[in-house]
Amino acid sequence: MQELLTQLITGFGLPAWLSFFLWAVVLYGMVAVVGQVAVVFMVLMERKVLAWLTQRKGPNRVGPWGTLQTVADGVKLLFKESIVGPGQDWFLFTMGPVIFFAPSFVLYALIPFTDRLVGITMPLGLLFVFALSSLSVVGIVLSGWASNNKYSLLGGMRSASQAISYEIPLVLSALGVAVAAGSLDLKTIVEAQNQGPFGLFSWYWLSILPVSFVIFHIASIAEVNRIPFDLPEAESELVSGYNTEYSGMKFAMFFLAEYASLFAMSALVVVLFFGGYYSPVGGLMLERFAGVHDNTLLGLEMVTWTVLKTYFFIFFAMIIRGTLPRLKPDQLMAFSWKFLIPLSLLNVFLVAALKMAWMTDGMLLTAGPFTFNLTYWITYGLTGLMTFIVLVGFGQLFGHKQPPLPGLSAAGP
Amino acid sequence: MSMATEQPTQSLPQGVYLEKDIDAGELTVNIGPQHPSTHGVLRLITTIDGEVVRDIEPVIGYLHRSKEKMAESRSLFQYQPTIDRVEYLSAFFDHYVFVTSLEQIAGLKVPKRMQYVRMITMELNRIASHLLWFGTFLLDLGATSPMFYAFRDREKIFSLFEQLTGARMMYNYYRFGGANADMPEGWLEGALDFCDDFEQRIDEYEAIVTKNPIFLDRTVGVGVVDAETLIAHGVTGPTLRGSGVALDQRKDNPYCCYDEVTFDVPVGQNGDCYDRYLVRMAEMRESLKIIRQAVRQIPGGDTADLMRRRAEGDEAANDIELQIAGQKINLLTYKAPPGEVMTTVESPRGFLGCYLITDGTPKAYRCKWRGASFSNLTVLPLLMKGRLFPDLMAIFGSIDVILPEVDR
Amino acid sequence: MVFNDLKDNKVTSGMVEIGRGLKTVSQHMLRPPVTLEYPEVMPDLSKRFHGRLTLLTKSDGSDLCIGCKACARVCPCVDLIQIEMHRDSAKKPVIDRFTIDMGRCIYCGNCTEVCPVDCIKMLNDFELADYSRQALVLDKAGLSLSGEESDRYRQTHGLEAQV
Amino acid sequence: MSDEPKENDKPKPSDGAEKPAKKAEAAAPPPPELGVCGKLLEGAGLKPVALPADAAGTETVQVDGGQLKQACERLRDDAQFDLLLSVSGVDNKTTLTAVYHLYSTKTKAKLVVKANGDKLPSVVSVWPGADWHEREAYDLFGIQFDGHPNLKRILMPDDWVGHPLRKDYTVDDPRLVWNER
Repeated sequence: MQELLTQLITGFGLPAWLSFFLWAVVLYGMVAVVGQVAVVFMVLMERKVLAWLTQRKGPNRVGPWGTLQTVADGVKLLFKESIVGPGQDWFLFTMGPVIFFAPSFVLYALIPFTDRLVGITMPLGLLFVFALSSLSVVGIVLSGWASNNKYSLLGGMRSASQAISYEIPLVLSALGVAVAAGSLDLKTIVEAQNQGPFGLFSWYWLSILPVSFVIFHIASIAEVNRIPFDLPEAESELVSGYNTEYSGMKFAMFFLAEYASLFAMSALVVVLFFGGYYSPVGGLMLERFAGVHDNTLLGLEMVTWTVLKTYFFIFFAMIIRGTLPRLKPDQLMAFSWKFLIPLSLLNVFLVAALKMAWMTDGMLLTAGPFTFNLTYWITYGLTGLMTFIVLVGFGQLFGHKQPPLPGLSAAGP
Repeated sequence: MSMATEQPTQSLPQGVYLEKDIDAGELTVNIGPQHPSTHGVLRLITTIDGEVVRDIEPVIGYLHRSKEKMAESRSLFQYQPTIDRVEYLSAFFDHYVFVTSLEQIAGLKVPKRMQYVRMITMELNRIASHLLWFGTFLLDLGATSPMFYAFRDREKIFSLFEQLTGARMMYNYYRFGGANADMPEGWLEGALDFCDDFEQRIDEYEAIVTKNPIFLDRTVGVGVVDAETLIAHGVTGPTLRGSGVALDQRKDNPYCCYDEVTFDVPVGQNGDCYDRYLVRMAEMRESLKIIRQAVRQIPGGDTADLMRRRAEGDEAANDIELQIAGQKINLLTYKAPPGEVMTTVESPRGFLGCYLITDGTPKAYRCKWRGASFSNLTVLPLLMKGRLFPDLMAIFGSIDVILPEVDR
Repeated sequence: MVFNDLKDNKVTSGMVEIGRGLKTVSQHMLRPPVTLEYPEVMPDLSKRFHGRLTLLTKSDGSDLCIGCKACARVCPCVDLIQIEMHRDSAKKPVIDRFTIDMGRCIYCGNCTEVCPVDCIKMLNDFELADYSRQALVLDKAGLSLSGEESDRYRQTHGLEAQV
Repeated sequence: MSDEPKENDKPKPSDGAEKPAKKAEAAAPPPPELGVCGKLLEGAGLKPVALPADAAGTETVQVDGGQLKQACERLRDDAQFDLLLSVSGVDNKTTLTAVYHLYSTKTKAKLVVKANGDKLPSVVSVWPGADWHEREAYDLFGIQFDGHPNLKRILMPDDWVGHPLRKDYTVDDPRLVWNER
């Protein structure tokens, strides 16, 4: 498609570099549309899931089964007055949501939905993802500052410290993936997970990087500011944190971007640890069981798997939101610096050692798909043992000991 | 404290805020009167240094409805419905205190059956009140689902109350010397059904919350306070029992028929938010115990049974002890004899008292409310000094302040 | 040394407890919702429900109220119930005016309790919202039930018939 | 709805005295004697006046305003009254009274201490919990508590005029016009 655009541009006698910009615009437009649709669905899903978790019905008035609720909300937010109060810096106040909004949606361009349906394929994709996702904190800090509100300021400050703390375990745990797959390209990482014999069980989440997966998932929840890490917008103490002063479309941008980055981060978990677009039985089901080799059909299956897996993690994040209380800032920092970061450093070291031991052809465990091999069992055993020792050992070493829980004593009958 | 209030409040022109140098020192944050977690209209003038709270000054009075002045301009019976609003989460306790004060002054005798009904309703109300506390406390800590579960079960209690009194929150049920009507048929079975159901629900709450590591992080060792300080500040109720003092009016000066049922007074050991949580959860279980025993022991049994016995001509079934309305007084013309008394009751938040002075007119000469939350709130600045800002919500939530009772 | 106290290990016990919480919360997804969709499904209210005030009439539709003003005297909201009456030539009470300001009523039920003729009662009707405060001030026509409705009310609530 | 009110025997005929309760009872024949706590105070060199016990039979003593703080200290230290339930102001039309309801968490005893006057010593140093109660009594009755660390209005707005619970308080504040119907 990019070639087509280039031909079109040059055919009109325009310079070829223009096609690059136009392509970027087209691409971002597509990403934004896909992203918006996903977000609209996710907002409805979140409200429905949270309602089910608490034995309620959730939105059920607007449209059949409440499906148009988020559309109605969006229209409402679109038409609401966007207030900029006195004492607020208009420029920064407006730029905050924009800076927060843009990177979350650009992330969509990097996710490989199939082996062909990728917005941008770049060898350093993983790095670029982290570069983008950490940009959004600038928007939060800006809007927290520009709001001229103490709650917002506190929220922005908390967000900055949280982002700094959780970027590190996030990147370090993804580093394990990069080491195992031997590449930073997201597509190569997905392909590398299609090498083992058992599909689901040979994806990185269990086969060689369980610790990485846990750290990455925790850190990704922290990265998108969801409960239990939603300190920047802690509703009970900071009212709404950095977006207290926002209304109308500016608030909607925060709202949309939060869900967009949740989708992107969940998709990243899928890509890095859950075999991306491959089915849980290894390879693609249509190809293996029906013998289909049509690229369109296979592509559809790939998209289905990616989206299904992604929504599973979104769903999981929603259940977590329904269950867990919120951490305190100091506990959040302590958890990251005292627990996650040492753990992920150790994990990187162990993965590297494992790779040194069983490295073949630049990829770990490239014995070809669907073959049984003693190497796998040894690897599994080792990783299992490693996970156990690492978790338990860290619990003993770094988990600050809590005092013995007090029982209640009853005074007399 | 004075520092927080005496800061100059000059009005700055637009835009000046951002150009001014930000003082790297302390910051005064005005929490409330409208804030998601002040549970009403409490205002907290908080001085913070980063995330550390240096000073905190509660400002109350935003919900002042002059309940005490109202007592002096209305007859006792006219005043009675409005006292449900003193502490609306446990309105039966308000009513009980007021009604008992007058009963003591006038020497009215309350039938046994009525005392049991009062006990059952008050314990159900205690559960309802603790449930609301549980929900909002967890909501303050950031967990959303427990609040909905708590409200779901609270609704069941309210349905029972609605069958009994006709209202879900403002009951106006007790009367001087009795109540305005007997229980509807099958009400006691409904209460028992609720007990059986709620036992499982409370297990679920504990599975979600009690040992959750994040919850432990937020509450264990937070807001620790010793019993002497609490008593000196007049703090009572579960907040005090969390610090290890088994001070419970139901045990010490048994009113109603609390001396005829067996129950424990759970007390904590460390006096932190977690212990206060444990105490309240255990209290709900104890309340269930009391309700079960009371339903078993209530004289006359269920209303249907009593009606049948009366229809069959059983004279004993018409015994005054089995009447629920008790000693009826003409509510229109009743003049209470002169006298004064302070009655206290173990409300879900501590000692709820009503100091009633009558002077022989239909009105009360003076009616003073001693709200448990009023005294409990005074320790908040003490507990918050030097703690982190988010601890404010945990500590404030754990002492269970209800603002209408503070302001009256 | 690390294996013998796994229960006290913060990481493992924490993961187990979080898992237990997630499981308990997830179980609720399978339970039916407890929400009532209110305008379609009306709540099941008891007979004693404190709803809109009403005046019962005799079976033939004539006034039951005797104008004793007891309800007005026990009402905690001062001047909420306003009654004007006179006696006709046969010394029978005639109610000229009977208004209740439902906007100020606190639904305590004091008035229903003191009424000597069981005239003022409370219905299960709680949908009283209106666009103006004046519309909430109900007069005698707005308050009174018809003769049949009053009979039905007395039947369901176990009151004596009034002829 | 079987319990329609009927005219029953009234518990006690009241002579409809408009006088405050305390005075009406104080005039009744056998003059009350000092109870345990009253004797304790007397032993400490103070001059408590016994008042009739309240309807629940709780001992009531009246203490001179100047001796209030010493009396409270004695009661806290010697009689173990460690919990101050409330400080209630009462307007007797002629004087203001502060009523202190005490409770002992150890002996479970109750005591009522009364002190007359519109200028009383503060007992915040005896029971820190008296802080807000005294502020309330000051706010609603205008009783001045000497030595209170922060005696200002608590329930009413800071710029309120008058003390609302006094019997002679009249509502002629123009700000209350909205309340008149």
